[in-house]
Amino acid sequence: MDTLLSANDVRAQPAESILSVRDVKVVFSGFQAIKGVSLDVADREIVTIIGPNGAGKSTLLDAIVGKSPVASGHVYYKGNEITNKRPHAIAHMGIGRKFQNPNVYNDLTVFENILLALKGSHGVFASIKTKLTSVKKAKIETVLERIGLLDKAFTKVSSLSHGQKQWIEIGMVLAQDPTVVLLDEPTAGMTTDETHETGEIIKTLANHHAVVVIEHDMEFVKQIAQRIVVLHQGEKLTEGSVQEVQTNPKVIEVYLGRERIDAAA
Amino acid sequence: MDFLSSLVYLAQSSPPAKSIDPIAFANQLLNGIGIIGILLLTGLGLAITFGVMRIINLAHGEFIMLGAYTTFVLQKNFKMDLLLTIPFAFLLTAVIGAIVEITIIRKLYGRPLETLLATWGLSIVLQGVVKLIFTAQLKYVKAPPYIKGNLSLFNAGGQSVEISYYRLFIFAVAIALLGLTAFLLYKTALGRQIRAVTQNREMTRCLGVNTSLVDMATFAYGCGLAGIAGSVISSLKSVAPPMGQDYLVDAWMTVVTGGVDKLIGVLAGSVLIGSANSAIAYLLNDPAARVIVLFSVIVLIRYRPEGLFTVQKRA
Amino acid sequence: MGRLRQSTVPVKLLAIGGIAFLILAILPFVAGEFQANLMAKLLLFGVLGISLDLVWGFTGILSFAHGVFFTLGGYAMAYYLKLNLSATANNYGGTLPDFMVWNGLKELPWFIAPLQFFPIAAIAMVALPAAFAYIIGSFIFRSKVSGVYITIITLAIASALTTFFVSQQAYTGGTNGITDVSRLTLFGGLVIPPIGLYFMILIFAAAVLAGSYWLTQSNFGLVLRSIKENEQRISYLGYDVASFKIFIWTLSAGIAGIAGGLFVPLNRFISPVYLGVAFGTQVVIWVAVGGRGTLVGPLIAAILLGQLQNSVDRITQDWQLIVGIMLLIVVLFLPNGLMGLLPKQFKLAEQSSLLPAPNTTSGFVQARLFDWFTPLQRMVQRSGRSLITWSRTVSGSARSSKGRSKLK
Amino acid sequence: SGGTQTGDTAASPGASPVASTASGDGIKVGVMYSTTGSIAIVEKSLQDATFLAIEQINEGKGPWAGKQGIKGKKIEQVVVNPDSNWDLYNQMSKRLIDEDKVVCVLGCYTSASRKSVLPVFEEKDKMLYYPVYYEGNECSSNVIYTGAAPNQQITDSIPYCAKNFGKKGFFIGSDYIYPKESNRIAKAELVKAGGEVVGDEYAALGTTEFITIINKIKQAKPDFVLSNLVGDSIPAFYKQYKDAGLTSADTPIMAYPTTEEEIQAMGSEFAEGHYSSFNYFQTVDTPENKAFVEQFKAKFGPDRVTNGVMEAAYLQTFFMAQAMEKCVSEGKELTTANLREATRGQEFKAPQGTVKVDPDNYHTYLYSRIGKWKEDGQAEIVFSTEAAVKPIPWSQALYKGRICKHKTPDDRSNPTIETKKDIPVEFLKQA
Amino acid sequence: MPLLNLSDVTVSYGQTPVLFNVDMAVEKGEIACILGRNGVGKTTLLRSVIGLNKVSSGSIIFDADEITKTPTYLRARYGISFIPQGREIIPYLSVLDNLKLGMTAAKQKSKKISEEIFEFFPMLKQHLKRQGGLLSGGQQQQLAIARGLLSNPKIMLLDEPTEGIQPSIVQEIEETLKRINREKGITVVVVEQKIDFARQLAQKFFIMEKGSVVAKGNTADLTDTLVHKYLAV
Ligand SMILES: Nc1ncnc2c1ncn2[C@@H]1O[C@H](COP(=O)(O)OP(=O)(O)OP(=O)(O)O)[C@@H](O)[C@H]1O
Ligand SMILES: Nc1ncnc2c1ncn2[C@@H]1O[C@H](COP(=O)(O)OP(=O)(O)OP(=O)(O)O)[C@@H](O)[C@H]1O
Ligand SMILES: [Mg+2]
Ligand SMILES: [Mg+2]
Repeated sequence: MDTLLSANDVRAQPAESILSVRDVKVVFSGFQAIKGVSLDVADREIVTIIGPNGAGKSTLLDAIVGKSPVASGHVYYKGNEITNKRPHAIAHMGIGRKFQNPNVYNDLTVFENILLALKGSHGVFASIKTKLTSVKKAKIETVLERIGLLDKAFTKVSSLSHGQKQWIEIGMVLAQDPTVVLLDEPTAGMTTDETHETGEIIKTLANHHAVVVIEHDMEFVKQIAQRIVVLHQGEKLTEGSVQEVQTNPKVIEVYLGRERIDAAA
Repeated sequence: MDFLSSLVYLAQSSPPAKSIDPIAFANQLLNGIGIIGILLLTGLGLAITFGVMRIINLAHGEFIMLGAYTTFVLQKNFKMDLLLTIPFAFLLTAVIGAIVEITIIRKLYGRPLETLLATWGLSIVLQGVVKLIFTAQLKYVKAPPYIKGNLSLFNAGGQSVEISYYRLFIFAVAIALLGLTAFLLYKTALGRQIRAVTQNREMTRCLGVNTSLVDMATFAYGCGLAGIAGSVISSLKSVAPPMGQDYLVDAWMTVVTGGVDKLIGVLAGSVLIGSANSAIAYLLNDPAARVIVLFSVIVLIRYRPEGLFTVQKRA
Repeated sequence: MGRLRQSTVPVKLLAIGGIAFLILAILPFVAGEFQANLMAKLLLFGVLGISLDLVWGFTGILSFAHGVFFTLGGYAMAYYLKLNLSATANNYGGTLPDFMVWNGLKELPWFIAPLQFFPIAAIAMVALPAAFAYIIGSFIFRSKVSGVYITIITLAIASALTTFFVSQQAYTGGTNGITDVSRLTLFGGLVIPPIGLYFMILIFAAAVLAGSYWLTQSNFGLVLRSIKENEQRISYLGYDVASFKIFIWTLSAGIAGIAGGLFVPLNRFISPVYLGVAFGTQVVIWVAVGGRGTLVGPLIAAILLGQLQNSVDRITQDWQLIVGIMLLIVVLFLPNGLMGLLPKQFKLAEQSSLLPAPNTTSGFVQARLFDWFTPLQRMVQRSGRSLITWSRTVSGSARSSKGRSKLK
Repeated sequence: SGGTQTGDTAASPGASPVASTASGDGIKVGVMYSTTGSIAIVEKSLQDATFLAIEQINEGKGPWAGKQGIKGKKIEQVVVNPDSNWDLYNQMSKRLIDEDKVVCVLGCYTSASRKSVLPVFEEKDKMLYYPVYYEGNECSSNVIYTGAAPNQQITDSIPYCAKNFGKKGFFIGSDYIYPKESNRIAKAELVKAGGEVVGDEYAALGTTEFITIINKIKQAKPDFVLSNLVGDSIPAFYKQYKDAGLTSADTPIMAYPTTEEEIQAMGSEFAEGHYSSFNYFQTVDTPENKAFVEQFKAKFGPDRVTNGVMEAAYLQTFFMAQAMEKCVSEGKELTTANLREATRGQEFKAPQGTVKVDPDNYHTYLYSRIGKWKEDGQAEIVFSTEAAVKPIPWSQALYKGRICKHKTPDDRSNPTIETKKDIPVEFLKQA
Repeated sequence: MPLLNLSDVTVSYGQTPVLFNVDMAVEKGEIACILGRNGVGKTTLLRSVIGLNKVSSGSIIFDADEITKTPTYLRARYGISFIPQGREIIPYLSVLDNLKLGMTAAKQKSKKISEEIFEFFPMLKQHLKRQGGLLSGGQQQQLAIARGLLSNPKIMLLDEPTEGIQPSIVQEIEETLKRINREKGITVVVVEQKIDFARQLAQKFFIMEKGSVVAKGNTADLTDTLVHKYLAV
């Protein structure tokens, strides 16, 4: 079966950088949302991005997937420049993303949402010819199972709750099976236990994928984190392990807040 | 394949005016103001119903027509002066607009395409009803006798650069209404509520705004503006049941070209389309001007997808 | 979607379609000349509606310019028929079409001349509108223009082309259009009788309907529907939205063009009236009344509205008013169009199945309306079994083997 | 007020039993004018005039006084409304012929609508009575043209302009076949009269914005303006013309499609002093016209006016009725061939004077007149031919010597004849 | 008498009921939280209280008035303030306009926005002129709460207010909510997923499952067993 499902594989060593962001700036009509950020993500690595609201975390992902234009700087994927390429081209190369707010197809069923995301050739003629093979169906089933929505497979998404839509977002990334997985606040709206569960899924994912996660839930961050990048006002504030970041006074000041640290310590 | 080459024929079919007479050209520029005034006036109502409320209102032209008929009826039966009929035209079309909002539009918020069909049906019905009452014949509306003649700016060699007072009057009415509407929308609490309602009806309701009332008032106001337009232009144009159709496409182009997000867009749109139209029509001819302006609008939308004036969006 | 598709062109659907086809096939023999002629025309209008449904109902691009594609195809054919006539029976001397003579043309313009040959005209009938659509499509769909702005562009196109065709009287016949055309002949001299034309049109309509149905049941149709809802999102899944839009837009224009081409020998004239916004709106109405995204809906609506108009006209001259009121009623009380009436009955039948009732009538779901024992559903019924199978596969992860069955 | 209508009085019992294609006891006739949409402003009046004529025929009033229908048979009018849509003209004419089995059809206004139904009438071999002045260039054996041909409207008016106003003409029109062709003919006539065209402008059909064209007129300083604007463009143009400071004293407008109706719609002060060229004006001084105007107002209201097109719609109904009467009294069936044969050569004492269907080309001998608009919205007739002029469907200024003559009544072959000679003006010799 | 009292409330989407006979009473001046897994009906419950979802049976009493059938905007004017899941900022209105709009339902009309708000949310002051829709998710959340406060409500209903908020602000929101509860006596009902947050904030809890309230009590009694039973995966 597919890589996404082979959880019991031995984790390989992180390979060299697969996604690399070089001094990227993003400007929205005069407002500098990102002021020159660099970031490297190795294969099979989990990079967690944290930072205050409005720091530019989502915008950084936007810049990578071609949603927001990069004003200067470069983005490389497997050594190829992908700066300002069109979103579908970038997605097709193997970069998948979960959006912060559920951005799913309300008029389609859960099944169809996943089917759309399923890895494969996505050209016009290919999609006319594509067959829904049993292999594909099995894969969709697997994904639905994993996000707990198998019994809602043929429900229109519009009649699902907010949290359930979040899960579909995750399901779509799983189905897409990209090389690099970008997750924008995957646990938003989840209960504590679900959050933990999601953490496990992400860890599994990292066995074969490079994963970038944006999160505010520090418990969760601790659970998954290998390397943490802290953004602040469009710039990289610091970078390091959970321990390093959590004790960084600057991070405490702008992001974590004092009491929280006391509680965590 | 033969389209482009034919465009060339089109341009050639009428040779440019032999020499560009400066007086005539200056006149033409002034005439531009006359066209702009009418575009602005007829587009303004749409800038409310579509620009602000996002209702694809295909019955806009019929509200213009209703305004014109109001003036006609009042003039015929009560010998009323055209200027005096304007408030009545506004009231009547606004009331009809309110009724339409309550009975039709209200049921269709969030379903823009159904609104389109409904307003199209409405336009047929309004035309049909007016035809039943007033017959299909053209109607005669008298201009106010005191707004007559031309304002002559200067004379040169027996010719003068001039513009008709009535056109100036239309322009002034249009600008005044634009200013009033802008004030209403951007400087008053009601305006804020109007803008909020159309962007997020549910949430605005949760904030204590009586959205149904605001919706009805806004739509009625937009229709009322169309009514004023109909009343004012009735004495310069023809009054008949299908008359509104002529203004519909132009009004759309005006509103869209300028950008629907800001009211200033409708001014920009009418200035741009009006002056382009007047200049090209002078240099070539009317149909060529129409074709060229329409294609320019397409190109403009292509490169400025949301018109000249837009608000920033975060997708 | 191999298995799915095979089983979703189900016996029932084929049966219903077959019966309808049969009824239409015997119609000209029982209903008289006028009805046959009218039905042929309405079938073509219906096809035009289907072609708009592909771009509007499925892809969400509302176009008022579909009459333009129809008319371009029509002109291609009309030039052929006109030039054919000129050579043999031109009333006004010479081989030049009459309107060119009046407008002072001395010879056939080079861009019209090739159309006197049938193969070229037949190709142009599809290629001209398709190429025009392709150019327009590439121009607008590869930009950020979307939603109502595209609609406005189509309005502008319809409006500009009408003015253009009217002003180019020497080449297009102006407002009169091209009249006085010869009958359609095939294989050098075999004149197609009206009944032959009727069957050509019927078969064409059936083919377009079946083809569109097949197309929209594929993954392609699913992509179209997601473009309609949110075109940005799907590009982050690796789909090039623009090329999908351009493809369906061009395809739809081509279909419209053929319909226009067949319309000319039937109606014996083509004129800019079919270019205009009014006719374009008419097409939109057929789709809306029939039900967007239903394909067969627009066809039925075109026929019903045409017949309605034809019969209401016998009662009152103000039939437009009646049609307008009916339209308002449909919009207010039948939000899903005429086809929206159908599923309810099917829903009843479906209550026995395990699945929640669908509330859309398009694509996959529509397929299921007709055949609710699709493999999809079987798959769900099987899911219990597969759950066990699958949990073995992933037994490495203890947590996930528990499954996320929180909602069960 | 639609559908099939019959007069009130029952068919007189003494009527001879006549075979006709009509079912029931009446003779079915199609009336095809748009009463909704953009052309309705004109066509509704044509329909009214037709209704008046049919009523008079059925009830034996007006010109039909002393008779009862068609030898006792009623004319049963089948009214359709094609909604100003050329596609529907085509469709509804098919319906009238195939389903309603009408004997013939009275209808159409624009050239485009006539062109769209022409193939239907020719293919199904039925007769259309068409009441509108038009550009000519057509000579179908399935149409009886009762409006002016170019030589009955343009040929006299242009020399009149050149003589009375000056040599420089500025031509405008709506952008479609009739105005363009008509202006082209007028241009040739003007050149023949030694004048010149200083401007030639067309406005899209239905336009009501003339600011640019008027500015061009001001710049070109013509002696007169020839207007072939139609429909709702007309009032808009005249109003804006005056509003821009152009006067009828300095630059009069000579127009073809501007009639009493449009002038009523724009307000007579805007037309005062301008001219129109037509076969008929409401002020034509004949007893027939007096009766016509009276009867029309009695039926449709004192506010209503009559005009040339309405008069043509009115008179052609009588041509048709006379022809039917002739067939019936000769014991012939009302087939197209018989009707055609009976119609050609018919004479009728119309409001404008005595007119006749030319047996050669199925156009009509009509008077040629020029009217100057007065402040009451009526015309002072400043020029009129002594008798009706023989129609020539081809402009002689453009196609010298080209005439039309149907070799046999049912002629389906090409009826045009190139004589290459100057065709003299012929008048109707009244018996 | 409780400030907000739902008795026997049933709510459906179309034919499908999602809330079944819910009973719930919130006393004046307390902070209550509603817990439950995804899709159990928490959002639906809040939406029914403000009137966005129709109640098919049962009644809602607020401040001694029956409001079951009252239109939404009047409920807002009576003093119910709703801060929805997904924030629902009016996107093209400036932050300032969004705030001013929040004052529509306030009893005493004032033109100026009280400085107090900026004390609670200093970030807003810098962004007053920007369009609301351009703010980042967390910023919008703060704006939404501020806007809700400006109507001087008697009760605030918050649907997952901490979703997507940075830890320090979560902390602040918690404090702010406590403060407004304490200082202004505003009753607070919060839908929450994060149990720690709920425990620290609220005095009372309701746990929902499958459209019904299955457990309630003081947060002190929110035992791990309960949590495990109703909230664990
Ligand atoms: N399309 C846009 N136009 C204008 N400004 C934007 C746009 N997108 C983002 N911004 C601005 O850029 C800044 C960074 O936003 P971004 O969404 O990246 O923050 P974030 O770090 O993801 O915050 P959060 O944790 O709250 O989601 C914010 O100030 C936001 O207002
Ligand atoms: N618009 C809708 N139409 C039909 N059913 C709906 C709709 N919205 C929600 N539902 C259903 O109602 C139930 C309750 O939804 P609700 O949004 O209240 O859940 P919730 O408890 O707030 O979940 P979450 O924690 O995910 O936000 C869910 O099963 C959902 O599928
Ligand atoms: Mg973010
Ligand atoms: Mg919720």
